[in-house]
Amino acid sequence: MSARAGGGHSTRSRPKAARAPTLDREHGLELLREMLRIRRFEERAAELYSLAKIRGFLHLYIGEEAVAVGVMQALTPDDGIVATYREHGQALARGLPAGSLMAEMFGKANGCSHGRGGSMHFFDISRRFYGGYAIVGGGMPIAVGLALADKLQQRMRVTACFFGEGAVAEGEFHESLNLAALWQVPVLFLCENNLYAMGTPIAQELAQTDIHLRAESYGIPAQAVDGMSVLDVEAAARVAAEEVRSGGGPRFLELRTYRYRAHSMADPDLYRTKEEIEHWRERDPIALFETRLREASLLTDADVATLESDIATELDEAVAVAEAGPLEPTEDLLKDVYTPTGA
Amino acid sequence: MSARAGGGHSTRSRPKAARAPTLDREHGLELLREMLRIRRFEERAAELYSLAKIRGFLHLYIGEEAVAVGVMQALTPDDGIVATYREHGQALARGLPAGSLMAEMFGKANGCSHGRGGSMHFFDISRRFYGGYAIVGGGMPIAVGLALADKLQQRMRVTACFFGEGAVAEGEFHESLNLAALWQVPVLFLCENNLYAMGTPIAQELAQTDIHLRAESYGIPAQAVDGMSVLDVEAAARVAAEEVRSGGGPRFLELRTYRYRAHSMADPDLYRTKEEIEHWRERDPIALFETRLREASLLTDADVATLESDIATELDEAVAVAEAGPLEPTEDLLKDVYTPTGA
Amino acid sequence: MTTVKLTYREAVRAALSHALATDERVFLMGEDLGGYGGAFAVSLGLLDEYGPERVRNTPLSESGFVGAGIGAALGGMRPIVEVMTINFSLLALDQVVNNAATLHYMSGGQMSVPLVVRMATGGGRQLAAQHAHSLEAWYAHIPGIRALAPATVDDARGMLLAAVEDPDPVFIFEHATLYPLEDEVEEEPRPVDIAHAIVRREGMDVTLVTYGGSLGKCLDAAEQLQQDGIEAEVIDLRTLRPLDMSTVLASLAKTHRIVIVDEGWRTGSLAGEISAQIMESGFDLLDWPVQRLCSAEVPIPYAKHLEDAALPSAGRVAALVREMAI
Amino acid sequence: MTTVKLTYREAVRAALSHALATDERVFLMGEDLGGYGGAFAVSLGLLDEYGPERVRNTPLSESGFVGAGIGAALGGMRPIVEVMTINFSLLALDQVVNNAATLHYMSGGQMSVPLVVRMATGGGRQLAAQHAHSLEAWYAHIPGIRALAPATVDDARGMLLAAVEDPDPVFIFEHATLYPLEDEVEEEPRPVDIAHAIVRREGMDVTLVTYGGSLGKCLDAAEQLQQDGIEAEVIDLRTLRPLDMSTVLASLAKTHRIVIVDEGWRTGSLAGEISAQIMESGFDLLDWPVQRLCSAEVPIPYAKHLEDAALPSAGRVAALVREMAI
Ligand SMILES: Cc1ncc(C[n+]2csc(CCOP(=O)(O)OP(=O)(O)O)c2C)c(N)n1
Ligand SMILES: Cc1ncc(C[n+]2csc(CCOP(=O)(O)OP(=O)(O)O)c2C)c(N)n1
Ligand SMILES: [Mg+2]
Ligand SMILES: [Mg+2]
Repeated sequence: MSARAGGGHSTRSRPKAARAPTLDREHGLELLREMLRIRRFEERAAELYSLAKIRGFLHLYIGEEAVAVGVMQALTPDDGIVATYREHGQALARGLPAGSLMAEMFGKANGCSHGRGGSMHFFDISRRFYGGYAIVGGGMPIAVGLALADKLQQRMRVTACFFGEGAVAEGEFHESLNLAALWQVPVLFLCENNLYAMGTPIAQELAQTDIHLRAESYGIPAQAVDGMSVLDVEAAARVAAEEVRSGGGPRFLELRTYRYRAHSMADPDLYRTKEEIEHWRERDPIALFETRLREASLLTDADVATLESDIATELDEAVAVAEAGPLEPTEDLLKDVYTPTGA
Repeated sequence: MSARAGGGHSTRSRPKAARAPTLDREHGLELLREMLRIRRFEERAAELYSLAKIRGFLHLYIGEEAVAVGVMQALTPDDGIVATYREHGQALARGLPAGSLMAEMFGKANGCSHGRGGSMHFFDISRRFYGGYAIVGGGMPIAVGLALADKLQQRMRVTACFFGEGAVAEGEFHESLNLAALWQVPVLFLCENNLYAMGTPIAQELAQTDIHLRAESYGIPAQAVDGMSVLDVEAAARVAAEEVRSGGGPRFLELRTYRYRAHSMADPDLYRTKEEIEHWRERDPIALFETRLREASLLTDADVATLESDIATELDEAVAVAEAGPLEPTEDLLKDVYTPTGA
Repeated sequence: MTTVKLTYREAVRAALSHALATDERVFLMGEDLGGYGGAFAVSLGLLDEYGPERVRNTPLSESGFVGAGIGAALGGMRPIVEVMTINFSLLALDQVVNNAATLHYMSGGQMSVPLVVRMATGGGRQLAAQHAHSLEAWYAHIPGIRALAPATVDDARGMLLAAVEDPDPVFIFEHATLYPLEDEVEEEPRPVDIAHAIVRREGMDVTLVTYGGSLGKCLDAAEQLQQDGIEAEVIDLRTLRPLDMSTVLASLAKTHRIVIVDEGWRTGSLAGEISAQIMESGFDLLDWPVQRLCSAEVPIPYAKHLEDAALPSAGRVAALVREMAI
Repeated sequence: MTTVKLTYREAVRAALSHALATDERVFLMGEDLGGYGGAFAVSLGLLDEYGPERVRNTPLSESGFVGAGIGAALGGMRPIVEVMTINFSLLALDQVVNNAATLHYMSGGQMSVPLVVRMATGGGRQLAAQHAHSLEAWYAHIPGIRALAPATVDDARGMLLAAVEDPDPVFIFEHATLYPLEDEVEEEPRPVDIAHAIVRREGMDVTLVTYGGSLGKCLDAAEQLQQDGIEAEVIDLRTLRPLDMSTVLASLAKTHRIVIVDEGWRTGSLAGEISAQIMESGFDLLDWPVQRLCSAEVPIPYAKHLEDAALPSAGRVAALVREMAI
C-alpha cells in the first residue's frame, strides 16, 4: 500500500521507535483495560445510535484507542486537555464517568455538558477536560491560550491539544503553532494522523504529508510515532510531556493511526477499500497489545474475561444512568447564555 | 546589528548570490530610471500628503524599490500581479501611468480606481494589476485563484503575489501556500521582508525568521535574495518566474529589504534607532546601483540629470492630471455596487 | 412539459451538472467533493463525470479556497464553491466582505467577481451549537453580494443556475433539512427569476413571510390556521439580498397583518429588517404591529426537546397568529 | 470630586492601566502593542510600565490571538485583547461565535470566558472599504456576548473597567474618530453601569437614538433643530447587546417620534432591530413611523466627498427630522 494511494503513512520518515517503558502486569492490564473500555463504549454507542437513543453526529474512535490511552499516561490530573468532536476516547481515558458521557449523548441533564453538547462537545472542567471542539482546528488557539495562562501564572503543567491531520491545512493550525513556538508556551500538540479528513485522503489535504516535519518548521521539536502501539505512544508522550512541563516550550507528536469505522454514522465510507481497512486491522492496537501481553505471560484468558465483564457492567450502568437521567426542563432553555452574577 | 535586535536579517542562511544578468547601458538605465521614478513619486506623494492633497493612509516604499523593479523585469504583460497597500512601486514598475495613481490618491474620478480606493487600492485590469489589498494576507488566496484559473485554462503565465513578512503569521498565508503547492499552480510568491510589521520586529512575529525555510516546508522551492540589489532580485525573479511559467509549480522568493520611512504617514517611528536606519541607508538600492553603473562606466552625471529631469517632468504632469481630474459625481455613490447587466 | 421527480439534493446536483456541462468556465471546489460528494452528497458522481480538475477536492481551508474562488473568478472562471455549513463559513468572512463584496466597487467597476458559494444552513438535526446556526442575516447585510435561500426543489436547481449567470458574487443557503425533500419539476433545468419573492399560498387574513427551512413550517401553520377559519397567505422571500419588499407590501395591503418567521436569532435578524422596512413603507397598512417568530437567543442545544424549543415551529407560528386578534 | 481632562484615547489607556495595576490576572494582547502602543497608540507606555508578559505584542494572527484570549480566560486570566479594527476582526469571527459566545452555554454553565476584546470601528478618515466599516450589528446579533460602544470619554474608561469585571466575553467598539475627543471626568477610574442606555440631551419633540461615533452628529443635529424650534431628545444606547429598550420606549412615550442613527449599512442594521422592537412594544406610542439614518449600502469609498455622502451626518439627521411633520 503506497502513501500515494492514501492508504498508508508516508515512509519517507519512519516513526522512531520510542524507548518502551518497562511493562509490568499491572500497567499492562491498565492500558489494555482503558483501550477496551473505549472500544466497547463506542460499540455500545453505535448500537444506541441505531436505536435512535443517540442522535446528531457520532464520530467513533475505534482503531485509534492507543493514542488517547498512551498519551493520557503522560498527563497528571493538573494538566489540561483540548480535543475534537472525536473525543470519546480522550474523555474516557481522562476519567470522565462513562455514565456522564452516555447521558450526554442521550441529551440528558446529567450528561457532562447537561445534554447541550452531545457526542461532539464533552466538557468536564473538574477534570480539566476543556472539550469537545467541532470546528476543525478551532480548539488549537484555545489550547495555546490555556498554556499561556499557565506560563503567566508560573504553573508547571501541560495543555494537551488533540487534532486530526485534516486540521493541519487550516489557518488556525498555523497561527497556533507559530504563537506557541514564539511564546514558548507549555502545550503538547497531538496530531492524530488517521490518513483521512472525512473522505479526503491526506495526499489531497497537505502538500507536505510528513506532518512532524511541518511542525519542525516552526522550531517545535516534533516526532512521528506509531499510533497503533500504545507503548510507543506512551513512551513518546512521557518524554514530550516532561519536556513541556519542565519549561522546554511546545512539543509536537504526529501519531500515525487509522480509524476502522466511517468518519461518522452518516458516512457511507465510499472512499477507501475494504482491503485497506483489513490491512490496518492487522495492526489493531488492542489485539497487538493483547498478544504482546500474552507473549510476555502478563495476561491470561481469565484476565480478559474479567476485563470484558467489568467493562460490560460499567457500560450497562452507564446506559442505565443515561436512561434514567432527567431532561433539562424546557423552561431552562435560556439559562446559562450568560454567567449568573451576584447582583 | 544582530538578528535578535530586530535590526538585521537572519544570518543563519544568507541570501544566495543569484547569477547576475549581463548588464548593458540600456538595461542599467532602465532599472535605475524605474527605481528613481518610484522614489521621486513617493517623495512627491509625501509632500502632497503634508499639503492634505492626499489623505487616508499612505505607505511609502522608499528603500524597497529594487524589489518591485527587479521582479517586474521577469514578468510579461500577460502575467498578473497581486500586491498590498504598499503598492506604489509595483504599480509604477508595472506601467500604470503616474497620473492615474496620483489622481487616485487625490480621490479623483480619473484615478486608476476612480478615486474609490486611494493609495492602498490601486487597480488596473487592462494591465492585469489586480490591486491593492489592505487586509494583511488577504491577497494571497486571490493570487492562488488567479493562478488556478490560468492552470485550468492552460495559459502559461505567472501570477506574482507580493506581501510583507508580517503576513507570514496569518492563517491565509498558510492556507495559500498549502493550496498552491498541493495544486501546483503557477504563482510566484514574493515576500518583501523589511523586518517590521508596523512597529513589530520580525522576531516578535515569527518563530522561524528564515522565511524561505518556512516556504520550503510546503515543498515550494524557495530562496532568500538580497532585496537591496536590483540585479540580484532580477536574476532570482527571472529564474523563478521561468520555472513557474513552464509548469514547475509555485516558487517563493524572500526578498530581504528595508523601508526607510515610517510604516505610514501616521507612524511616529518609535520602534527602531536612527543608527539602524542609517546602517541600511548605506545599502540604499538606488545609490548602490548608481555607483555600480558608474564604476562600470555605464552612467554619467549627465545621464542622471536627464533621468531626474524626465522624472520631474513626468511627476509634474502626474500632479497636474490629478489636480485637473474631476470628482466622481456624488449621485454616482451607489453605482457599481453590482455589475450592470444587459437586462 | 415533461416533469421529473427530484429531491432537493438531486435538484442542486442537476444544476451543478448542467452548469459543468454547458459552461466550460464552471468548476466546483470544496471540501470532500471527492469520496463524499460534499458533506451532503450533493455532488456525488460529478467527480467521476467531470474529473478532479473541474470537481476539485479542497483541504480544510475555508478562507483559502473561498479566496481562491474569488481569484479564479477574476481570472475568467465561474467557480462554484461549496462551504460545508454556514458555521464554518465564518472562517472565510474576511474574503467575503473585504474582497468578494468590495472589489467591483472599489476598483471603480473594473473587476467583477462571478463567484457562487453554496453552503448548508440551519438547525433541526441535533448537531449542537457549532453546526446548527442560521447566519443568513449577516450575509444579507453586505452590499455587493447576492444572498439566495431556495426553499423548494425547483428553486434549488433554478436559483443555482441563475447564480452561475450572475456577474457578481452570489451566496446560496440551503437549509440542511431540505435535502431529502421531493417534488415534481420540469425536466429541463433552467434558471429562475431571482429578483422576486413569491406567494406560496394565498390568504386574506394574515401574511406569513419566511424563507428557506421555515417555509414548510409556515405552510403547515397555514393549514392549522385554516381549521380555525383563518386564511394565511405565505410569502417565500427566496432572495435575501437584495430584498423584494414589493411582494411583501402587496400582500400586506390585502391582509393588514404580518408575521415574519426566521430561523435566525431574533435580535438583529432579517425578520427585524423586514419589520423595519414595513414600518417605513407600510405603516398605514397595518392593523396590528408586525410580529416576528425567530430562534431563541441561545447557542442551539443538542438535546432534542431543547432544540425543538429553540427553533420556530408550525405550532408556535399558528399560536402567534391566533394572538393577533383576527 | 476632583476631575481631570482626558482624551478618549487617554481614558481607555487609564482603564487599561488601572486594570493592570489592580488585578494581576489582567494582561493585554494585540498587534503592535509594543513600539506603536497599538494601532491607535492607546496603550503607549504600558509596555514599559508592565513589561512584555503583561503587555503582549502579537503577530498578525487575529484568529490565533483572539482564540488564545479565550483559552487564557478559561485558564484563569482576564485577557484584554486588542484587534486593530473591526474589519480585521472578521478573521476571528469563528473564535468569537463558535467558541467565546458558546462555551458557557454548551458546557452547561461549567466554563465562563471572562475575555475583553477591544477594537476600533467606523469610517470618516478616508481609509476606504477595507478599513472603514461598522459591523457592530453583527456582534449585537450573537447570544452569549456583550457588545459595548462607548461614545464619551467617561464611558471609554468606565465601560472598559466594567467589562473587565464581567464574567463573560465583552466586545468594545471604539469609533476611530473619537480618540482625540477631550472631556472632563472624575479623577478616580471606576466602572460604569453597562446595563442601561442614557439620555444625553432632553427634548420633547423627537427622539434621536444612536451610539458610538454618531452621538456627536446627533447632538449637533439637535442644536440645528433647536434653531427651528424643534427640541430633540438624544439617547446614547451605549450597550448594543443586550439592548436596553426601556430607555428608548420611555423617551418615545414622551416624544412619539423617533429617528435611529446608525453608521452600519441600513439593511440588517442595528437600527432595523430597534425599529422592529419599537414596532412590537411601542406601536401605539408612534405618531409617525420610526425612521432610520444609516450608511449608504456601499463599500465605503476613499474620496472625501463620496465618503461624506455615504456616512450619516448631522445635516441629514436634521433634515430627516424636519420631514417628520412635527
Ligand atoms: C472548519 C471546519 N470545516 C469543515 C468541517 C467538517 N468536518 C468535520 S470533521 C472533518 C474532517 C476532519 O479531519 P481530521 O482533522 O483529520 O480529523 P478526523 O475526523 O480524521 O479525526 C471535516 C471536514 C468542520 N467541522 N470544520
Ligand atoms: C489582517 C490585518 N491585521 C492588521 C492590519 C493592520 N496592519 C496594516 S499593515 C500591518 C503590518 C504588515 O506588515 P508586513 O506584512 O510586514 O508589510 P509591510 O507593511 O512591512 O510592507 C498591519 C499590522 C491589517 N491591515 N490587516
Ligand atoms: Mg483524520
Ligand atoms: Mg514588513
